[in-house]
Amino acid sequence: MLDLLWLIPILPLAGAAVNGLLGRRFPKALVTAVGVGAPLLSLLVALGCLWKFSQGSLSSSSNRDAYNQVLYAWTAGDLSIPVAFLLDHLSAVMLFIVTFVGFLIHVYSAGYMAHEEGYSRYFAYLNLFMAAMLLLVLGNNYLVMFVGWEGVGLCSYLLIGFYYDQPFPPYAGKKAFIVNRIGDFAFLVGMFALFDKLGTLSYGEVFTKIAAEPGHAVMGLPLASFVALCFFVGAMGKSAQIPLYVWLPDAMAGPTPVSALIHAATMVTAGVYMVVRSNMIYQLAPGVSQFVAVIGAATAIFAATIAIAQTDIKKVLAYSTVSQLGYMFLAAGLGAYSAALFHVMTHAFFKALLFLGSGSVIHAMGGEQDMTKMGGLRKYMPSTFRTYVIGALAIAGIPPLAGFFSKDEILHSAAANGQWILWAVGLITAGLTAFYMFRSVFLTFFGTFCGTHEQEHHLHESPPSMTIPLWILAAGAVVAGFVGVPKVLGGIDRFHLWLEPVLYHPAGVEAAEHEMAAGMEWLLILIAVGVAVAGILLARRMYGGNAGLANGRTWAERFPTLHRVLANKYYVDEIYDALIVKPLAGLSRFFWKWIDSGLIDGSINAGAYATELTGEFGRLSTTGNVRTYALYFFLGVILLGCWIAFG
Amino acid sequence: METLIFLIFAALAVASSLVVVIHRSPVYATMSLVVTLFSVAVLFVLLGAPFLGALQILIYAGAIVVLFLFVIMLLNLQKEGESAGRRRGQIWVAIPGALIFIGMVGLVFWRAGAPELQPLTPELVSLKGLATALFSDYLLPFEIVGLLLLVAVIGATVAARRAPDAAEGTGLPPREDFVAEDTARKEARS
Amino acid sequence: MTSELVATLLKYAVMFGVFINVAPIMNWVERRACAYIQDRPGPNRVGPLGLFQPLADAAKFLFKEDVTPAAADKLLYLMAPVLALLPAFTTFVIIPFGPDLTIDGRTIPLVVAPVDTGVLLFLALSSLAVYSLVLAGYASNNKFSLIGGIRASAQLISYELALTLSVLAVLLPVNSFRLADIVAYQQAHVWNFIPQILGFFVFLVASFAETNRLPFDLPEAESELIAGFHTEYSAMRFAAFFQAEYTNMAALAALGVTLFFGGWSLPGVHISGVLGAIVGLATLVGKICVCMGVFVWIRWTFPRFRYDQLMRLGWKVLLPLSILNLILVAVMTLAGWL
Amino acid sequence: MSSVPVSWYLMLAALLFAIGTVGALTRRNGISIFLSIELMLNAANLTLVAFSRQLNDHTGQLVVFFVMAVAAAEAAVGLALFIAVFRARRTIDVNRLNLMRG
Repeated sequence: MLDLLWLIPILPLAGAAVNGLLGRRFPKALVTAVGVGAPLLSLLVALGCLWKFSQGSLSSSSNRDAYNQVLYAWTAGDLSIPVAFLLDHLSAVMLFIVTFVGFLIHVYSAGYMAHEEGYSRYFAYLNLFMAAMLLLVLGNNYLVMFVGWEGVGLCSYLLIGFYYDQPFPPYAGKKAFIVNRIGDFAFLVGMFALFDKLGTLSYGEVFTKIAAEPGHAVMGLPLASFVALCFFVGAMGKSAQIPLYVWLPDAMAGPTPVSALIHAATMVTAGVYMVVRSNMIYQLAPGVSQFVAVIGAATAIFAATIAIAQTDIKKVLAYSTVSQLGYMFLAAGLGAYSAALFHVMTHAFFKALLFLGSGSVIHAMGGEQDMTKMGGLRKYMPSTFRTYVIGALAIAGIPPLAGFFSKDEILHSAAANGQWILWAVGLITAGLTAFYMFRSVFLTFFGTFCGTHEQEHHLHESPPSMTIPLWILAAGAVVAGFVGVPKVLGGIDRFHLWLEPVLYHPAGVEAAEHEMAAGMEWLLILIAVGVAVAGILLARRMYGGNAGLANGRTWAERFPTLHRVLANKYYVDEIYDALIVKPLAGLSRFFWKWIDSGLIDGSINAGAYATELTGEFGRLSTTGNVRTYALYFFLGVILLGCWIAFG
Repeated sequence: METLIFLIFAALAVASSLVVVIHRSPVYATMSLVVTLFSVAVLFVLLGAPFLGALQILIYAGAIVVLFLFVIMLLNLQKEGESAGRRRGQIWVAIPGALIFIGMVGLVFWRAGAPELQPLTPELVSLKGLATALFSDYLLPFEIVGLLLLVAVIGATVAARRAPDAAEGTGLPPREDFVAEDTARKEARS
Repeated sequence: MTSELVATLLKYAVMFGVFINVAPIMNWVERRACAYIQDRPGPNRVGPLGLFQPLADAAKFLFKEDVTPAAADKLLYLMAPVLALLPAFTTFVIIPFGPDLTIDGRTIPLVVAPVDTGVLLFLALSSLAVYSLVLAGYASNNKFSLIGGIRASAQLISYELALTLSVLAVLLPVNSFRLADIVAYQQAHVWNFIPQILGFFVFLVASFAETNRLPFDLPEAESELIAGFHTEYSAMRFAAFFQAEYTNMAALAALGVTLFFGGWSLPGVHISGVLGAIVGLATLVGKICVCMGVFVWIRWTFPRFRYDQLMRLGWKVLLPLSILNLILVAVMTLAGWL
Repeated sequence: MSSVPVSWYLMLAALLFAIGTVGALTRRNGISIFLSIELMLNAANLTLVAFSRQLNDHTGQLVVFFVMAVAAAEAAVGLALFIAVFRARRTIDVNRLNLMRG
């Protein structure tokens, strides 16, 4: 079974090829069959592989059971990189998330996109994304990962700009692509440094060598720190951390299932996956790790505050995603890699669920995304309402839903490391999360309908192809947390044990974690849950009931400056625009007008004019009359003869 | 005796070749060429190449020039008219060029001197030696020339073929347009 | 040197005598034969059986007015008949007409020009015959004549290939261009038309075309072109064309019998000396006469080809056949069967 | 036996070649140009045969043989082209066949 591993990314790739090349001529049913069938097959193969893998590895806790599949060597000159797949405990988790959530979102898309133009194009992109993401996850070296990394970036760009006939989506796609370039550049630099110093990019060899040879240094930094920093900058781009998060909210211009799959559940977690995968390097670079944690925490609270003031339901979820990604990096920076990945998994379930739920709402509203124009949808779409609330409870961290366990573990690790400031930030963020999530719940599903008459008439529950994935994801959001029940709650933290084989404990880096008293842990848990419940209640107090919207307005008017700053997302886009985009554009214009048009084009045009002038004289010799040419020929012969005879 | 023959036929060759070049009527030019070819064939025989002499008449006079005549008659070509103004200058370049060429060759002989003529050997005259060389050392060129002739046959057939609809078949504009364009061009020039 | 020259002149005189008389005799034979074939008397008033009719015709030609069209190209118009006679009276110089004659210990080959390139020379000279037709057609400045000239040039080029190839096949087993060697070869073996019947057929058809005889007389088709290239000619110039045509016919017939029917030799007859020369010459003339008879017989039997049929026959039938014949003969020669 | 030096033949060839060249350069009728070129080829052939005689080598004669074959091919294709050109333009005056004028 395991030797079928290569099939997992290939199947969606084949689906993408078929739909991309032939889809326009296929009937819709066939496009659906290919587009959904490929991820289904991929999921089945993945489940088979995981089953086989877990059977062999549950008994032991070493990484020796990792399954390596070398397909071929990617050779250019002396450079030879094996294109190989690796199935170990870490990639197994990601493989499960990507194939399972991905498949559900494909099913959901079949319903959501049913009436859209470019149906086959959409599925081709989505399948291509699956292939790239699986390549990213399964690669056994950084280069293969990078190929997948770029592939998902490309698909993200394509899917954000899916509605290319509207003005904003292509712009958002470009923005995502360009911002990601910055991160990708750093990632590349990190890879170059690794290859330059260690001569390899395979995970295992890199980790062994980097720990064994601490002497390497790049630009004054130890190799591990330099690479860790570069990789984290890469992760900043892909996983939307300060300061490169700006693309993600705009990415919501794509179709909602895409937002769910790419910009919530899978692609944006690639950065987290990479940091966890490189945990050896990060553990060797404690300074960078601390930096990661701080950035993560800052991003978490920063995005959460913005989310409070948004009225677009997808924007709320987008900032929520940024915020939750910040949580993950917080955990990763604190060394709680299993907690980070745990949150990746639970977040995948409930954020996908929330996005799909919002998609269901938008679908019913006929494309309307503004929450202030909704309200009271509870009675029109019960399934969507229930699942959405489950998702909101999960993300808010209400026990015993999935989010509670993962978020608790992160806060716990902060506290356990003695990073009380970070803990406090995380806690506040948790409260804010609960608040803005239930703000959206109350605005959307409770109160009275504020939209137009036609929209009200149009309101309906979504088709089964959309609600069934919702329910499955809701179930996941409920139970996913139970794989990581901490010891204090009577569990054994199975998830942590599962990941143990891929977590390194380099010599000389002592475990910072202190054992905590059980009572202290209980206290912390109660505080976290209390804050979450307080957030929910505050939301209910402000937005609940029939007059929720008006109430909200009053609150906003009470703190006008704060509201304006938050609603405008701290003016970050404007600041970037003024600090980076405008000067760059000015510089480009200078290069365009003076250097390119003037200097370069001018010199080339001068050459062209010179050629033309020469030609104007030269054409006098080509009379088109064959006798003239014969004469030239003959004179040449005579000259040649003279040269031979007398020269 | 031989000198006499040489002188007669050399003079004939030069005179007839002059007619070829000077005479305005293509038929006269062609017939003069036949005379030239015949004279050169005689010179070939004098030089110990009777086979080539016969071939010269058989191929050149008997086939190639007949083909020329055939085309001249098919196209019903008449005498060349007065040449159009500015192209006449070419002759004042061509004739000095030709004189320089002859002078050059003459100078070479003047400087190098004429070598003694080798006695004619039977081997040189014998057809057998020629044939043996042709079909052994020069077999490949011989084959290539055969191929060349085949290609020429096909090419000539294709080129001279009248397409069912000539104007459309060749992608050329209809003949009337060509003629009109030509007259317009001529008018523009004058 | 002098005696050689005398011998050559003498030999030429003999052959000239034979070939100059072909035209008038053939003229009578042709008219009588055609009359016989068409079941009518033919010329029978001048002399016994009309035998003196050619003489009367000759007298008529001599005294007729020689008309030159006003628009004709004078020089070429006058040259054309002369050009017609030239190859006609030169080609037969390579035809051997008897065994080698030995007089005073000197061997005299009974052929006017005993050159190495014999057959080739014949072909080269006969290929010049076309010029007279083409020039006559052009110089007359008459559209029928012009078409006749064009037809003649195309037809002669087309059939010369087949003719040459069929002659080449005869040369293969003999290994020589000399017609005397070919005759000797046939004396030693068998007449060539037996092993090379295909080549003979090609040669026959091609020689009809080469001499512009029916069924290939397209250049002078009376009913289409009103005598074609010699429409405008009259009197002696017309007679010159007439003479040239029959002389060419005779020369080709001589070549044909030499190549395929043993030339001057007869199977089983080996006479040398002056008697041998006389017998040889008589045999050759006899064979030529039979051949000419066939020419006449065919002329009045077959209808004329259309021009496209003529071309198709030449390029698509005779040429492949002659190549096939060449290959067959080459294989047979290599296999030692010849 | 032979009293004519080879250099005479070569001079004659040069003369014929020069005449042919002048013809090729000055005539306007395509056929006449062709005739002049044939003249030049013949002059070249004459030199080849003369040198073959002088050097007592068959090679020169063989080259003449090839030149004749090539000339035949050239004449066939060239004349076919003239016929085609004449069909389209009603002339083979090379002065008027100057569509390629720069």
